[in-house]
Amino acid sequence: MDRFLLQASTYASSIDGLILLIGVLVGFWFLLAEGLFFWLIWRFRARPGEKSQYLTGKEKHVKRWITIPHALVLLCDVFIIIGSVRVWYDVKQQLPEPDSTIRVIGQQWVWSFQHPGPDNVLDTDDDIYTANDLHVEIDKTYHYKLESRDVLHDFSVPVFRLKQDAIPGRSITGWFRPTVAGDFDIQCAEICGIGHGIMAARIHIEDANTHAQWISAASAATTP
Amino acid sequence: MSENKDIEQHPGDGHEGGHHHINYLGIYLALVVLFLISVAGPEVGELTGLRWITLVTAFGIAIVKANLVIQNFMHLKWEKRLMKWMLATSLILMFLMVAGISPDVMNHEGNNWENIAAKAAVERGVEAEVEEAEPVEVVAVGFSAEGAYRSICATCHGAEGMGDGPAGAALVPPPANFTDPAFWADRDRDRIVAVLENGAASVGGSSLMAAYGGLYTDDQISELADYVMAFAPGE
Amino acid sequence: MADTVADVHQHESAGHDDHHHEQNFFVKYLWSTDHKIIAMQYMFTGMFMGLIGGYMAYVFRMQLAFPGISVPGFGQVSPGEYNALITNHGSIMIFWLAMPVLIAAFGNFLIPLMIGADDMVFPRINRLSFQIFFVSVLVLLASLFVQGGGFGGAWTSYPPLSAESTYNLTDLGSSLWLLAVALEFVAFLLGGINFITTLMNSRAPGMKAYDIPIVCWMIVIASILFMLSVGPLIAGAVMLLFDQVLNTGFYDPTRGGDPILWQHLFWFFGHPEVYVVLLPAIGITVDVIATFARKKIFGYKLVLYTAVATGVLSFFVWAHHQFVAGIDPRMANVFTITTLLISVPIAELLFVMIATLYGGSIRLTTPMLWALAFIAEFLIGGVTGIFLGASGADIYFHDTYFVLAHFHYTFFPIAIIGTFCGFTYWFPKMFGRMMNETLGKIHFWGTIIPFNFIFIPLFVLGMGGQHRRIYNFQHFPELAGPEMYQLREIATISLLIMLAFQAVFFYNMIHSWLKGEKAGKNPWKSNTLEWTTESPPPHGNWPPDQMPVVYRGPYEYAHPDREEDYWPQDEPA
Amino acid sequence: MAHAKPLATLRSATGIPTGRLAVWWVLASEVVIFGGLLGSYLMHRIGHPEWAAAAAHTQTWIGAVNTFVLLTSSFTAVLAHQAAERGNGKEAAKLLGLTILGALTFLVIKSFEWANEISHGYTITANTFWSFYYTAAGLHALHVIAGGIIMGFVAFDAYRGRELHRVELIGIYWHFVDVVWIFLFPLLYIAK
Repeated sequence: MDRFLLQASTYASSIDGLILLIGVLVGFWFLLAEGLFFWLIWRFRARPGEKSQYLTGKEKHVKRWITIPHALVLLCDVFIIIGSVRVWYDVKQQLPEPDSTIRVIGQQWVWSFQHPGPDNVLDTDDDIYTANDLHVEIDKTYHYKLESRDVLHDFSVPVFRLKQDAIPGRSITGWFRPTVAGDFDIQCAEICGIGHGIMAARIHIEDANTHAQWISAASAATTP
Repeated sequence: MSENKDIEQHPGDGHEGGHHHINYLGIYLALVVLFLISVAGPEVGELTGLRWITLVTAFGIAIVKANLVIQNFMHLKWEKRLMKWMLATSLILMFLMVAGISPDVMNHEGNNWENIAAKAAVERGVEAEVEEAEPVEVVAVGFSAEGAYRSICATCHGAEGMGDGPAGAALVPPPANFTDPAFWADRDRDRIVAVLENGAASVGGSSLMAAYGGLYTDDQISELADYVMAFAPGE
Repeated sequence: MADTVADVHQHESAGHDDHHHEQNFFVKYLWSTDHKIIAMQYMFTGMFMGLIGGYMAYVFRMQLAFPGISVPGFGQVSPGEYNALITNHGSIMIFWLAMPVLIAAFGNFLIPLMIGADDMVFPRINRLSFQIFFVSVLVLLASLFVQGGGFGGAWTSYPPLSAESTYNLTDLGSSLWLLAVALEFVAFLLGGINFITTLMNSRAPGMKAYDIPIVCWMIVIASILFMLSVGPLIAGAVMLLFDQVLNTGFYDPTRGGDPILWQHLFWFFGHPEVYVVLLPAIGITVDVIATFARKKIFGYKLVLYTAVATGVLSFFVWAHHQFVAGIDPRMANVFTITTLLISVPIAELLFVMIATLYGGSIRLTTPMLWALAFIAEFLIGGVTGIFLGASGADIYFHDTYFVLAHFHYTFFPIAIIGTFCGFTYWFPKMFGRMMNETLGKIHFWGTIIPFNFIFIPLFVLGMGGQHRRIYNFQHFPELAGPEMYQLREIATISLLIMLAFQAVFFYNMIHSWLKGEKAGKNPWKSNTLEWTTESPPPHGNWPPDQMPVVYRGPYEYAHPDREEDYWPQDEPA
Repeated sequence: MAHAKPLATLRSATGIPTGRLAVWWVLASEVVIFGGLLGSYLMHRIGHPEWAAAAAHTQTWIGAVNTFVLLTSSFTAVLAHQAAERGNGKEAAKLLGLTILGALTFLVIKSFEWANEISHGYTITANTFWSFYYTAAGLHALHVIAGGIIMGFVAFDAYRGRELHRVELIGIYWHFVDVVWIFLFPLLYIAK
């Protein structure tokens, strides 16, 4: 996965690891089944004068060929379920203590972000509002409060492997902790009308200095 | 073909056991009595102050009544087991569906989420809504025309109103350039307000310019319109 | 219900005429109660809609690969048109191609023939069901041309986007779309009741439950699934329609409604719906494989039980479409478990089909090629589904092209391969003539190879984070790289090739229909009852005094006690 | 072919007559339609205690009268079935006529009730409780209307002694409509 896309959050690698685990398990079954399938087609192609065999699949020793793989598939499922639930629990259910909290608001067809500002507390007078630009500091744990003003949107940051729908009327909390500095895409991943395709934003992951500079510059600009 | 030819002629023979004698009148009277109890239930509940009595008389009796009708009037009692299973399946599915949905719809908060709007609705109460019928606005605090323009309009129309916002480049038709005299040739303030309020499609323009009347109050729209008008090149 | 009684009521007088008098063209082909004619009506309406859906795919794939060009045969694609195209492409392919062809057309054609009956139990309801379906087609097509354009809120039609015209800007389009879907549901409810009762009650003498061909079972199980799952969505659609036209607030959070409710109601139907179309396709495949491998099905009851298990489980997995859609995260764990469990019966169905090949004498005719391709391609669709069913991985994959490629790898085998498989297999029975094998094989390879070249690049794009329903990727720097455009172009060009090869099929169909080699009663030497009557079967299917009687199961191929390698169900021992 | 109906209709491999089997399947699909609607209502109702204030404006006694009307019509429907079983078509038609009368009474009362509520400003858009109220009761009323019309046809035939088995089929459907109301009554009127 990281060959396609950078892993820029703490849980990106665990999601990729899960994908790899599933890939290996189902890849094995897939290759086995397709291999067997094509071999059977070749092996039992019609030959003149040769009649096919009469097998009902009722006898125990024949049935084994279905029941054993059946049990093995179930076993693989259990591994996948365990892996999946663990990752899910880390990403969506159990939130670590935040260093900072931001609010993300989707609307047709703009992302607006409410940064806590210099005092690092949300919903105070010095909050910094931006549209389509989210500034975060590297190696800090963030909570986001996700809201929507009109229709469904989806706050998706591919490099974080993060995705969450924004629902009007609800506030959904999640977390991330950036690990790589740089500018990356934020996408809207839930169709939200004709402007869905332009609802792009950027996330700017900055080191502590740059971030502090940005905060002071931005709050200076917005202070009346 | 002779098979089963009789079924159409002799209704009721399909039942296992053929004709059955039910005291329909008795069942009807029982239904009426149960019905009277269920109507009286709330009164009793009010007198005694026990709300659960109402619930029991209302829904408990409804279940008993429905059962009486289904078993006797619809003859499910004598129907093949297959049919009973089938109806039971559809009922059970409904219960499971409600069980699957209720954590999200019935509750107003849960693991890392809360339904602000629903909580507000509960808080507000129903009477207020009937009288005022005013939709609640989920507007961000601290409105300023400049801030609104920067955060929303500028994405397409550009910070300087030149129609060169980053998201606007792909649009067909392109976003309006407010600094272009040609643009203002056939436009006035009323039209700008109308477009902000109801979207450009409402005045025959592109549907890409969405309506923002739901997002801002009339005064705010008016301020925003003034802000946009300011881009117009001087006379 | 209303129609049930009224319909049977009038049947006595009118049905009589159908059987005796010379009929003009209108009565014979457009107003017929004959299940075979109705099947053909469904089949060709479905194929026509499939062509429209294919045309839509062509338009938006061109826009994706070469953004901003003027698409030949359409013109420039605006964002609104793009959304309308993808929405209606999805709805058409599922509701107006897969369902009418796989369930209604094959169900209507096969069920009475395969169980040895002369017609469906309620022929006039059957006709009514097609008429309602046809109206739904007209309404849907009309919705594309009204003011504001067609509905563009995706086939899932999530409110509030779908509920308020200020959001979706397609006031009439969305209401008409919803109406068309609702009419289509009514049509299939009527049809489904007909299929179920016919199979339950009208089997030929001697035909026990385990003597019914798998494909009939599958269509009926699918109809039951449909009936039991669609109810809540019908209720939900009424609420959505009221939100649209009466301005109620069922899905409006500020007025005490809840947009999540629709998602649940939709997917409570939407997931079983996948199995509603999957099971008939599996049934067709199983029947074709048994015929051309000259083999008894490996474990008839096993197939049946796993199909039922799949059906039952499919009711409890719906929220895996909504993992990140704002449902309570704790519920996601429950649905992860049920979702992964459903892979067990599905895997088993595929194992059974593969095991049936063992010891066979496989003839690679065109229908058999389609059937084998179904298994090979559906396997890819199946295994990629595991990634999406696991909640942890779905956080990343949700709404990316990985999802898109995954469900095309399931729906394409179901709707397209399944249709071609059944159509080429039963073509001799439907029209009394054989299809051209060479052209059939050219069409097969010309469809299957490009198909893989369309969707494998899309898997890669999905892993690269490309998400769905974006008409132009230039605003997303990570998605606008040249290598990504190359992948999109490969997919689009493959699609063009695949669409071009469909011309071969239609030429083959028309040519064989008119000039093909005459097919006898039983060209494939198959066991099931439909092959014991004339091709095409006359009205009433068999002469009234020669209705078939059944002595054995449908898959007695290569029985050791017999000289021939097949043993028709109606041949006395 | 001498049969007016296809042979398929006359067969009965399950032992249940085809018509009745179909009616039961129709009811199974109706159960999930009403189940979806009432389930949605129930979840909202429990989540929104403030709706009690709106529910207080429903008129329990009108609902009660209507419940009684439907119960009685169900009773006449089952008596019609009994008469049809005995082969007495005229009696069955008469009793079905009474049932239709019950359906009409129900609808008349309902329309007065709605007119009254709407005139007080409780329209379908007043609040989501009222939206559910009108949608659920309206869907049910639609079933009452459909049932009444079909019953007219069945009674017409039964009077001439034809197709007597349909008296049972329409009866089963009618009892189902009754059962739905039995649940709607406490849901919309009593629980406040």
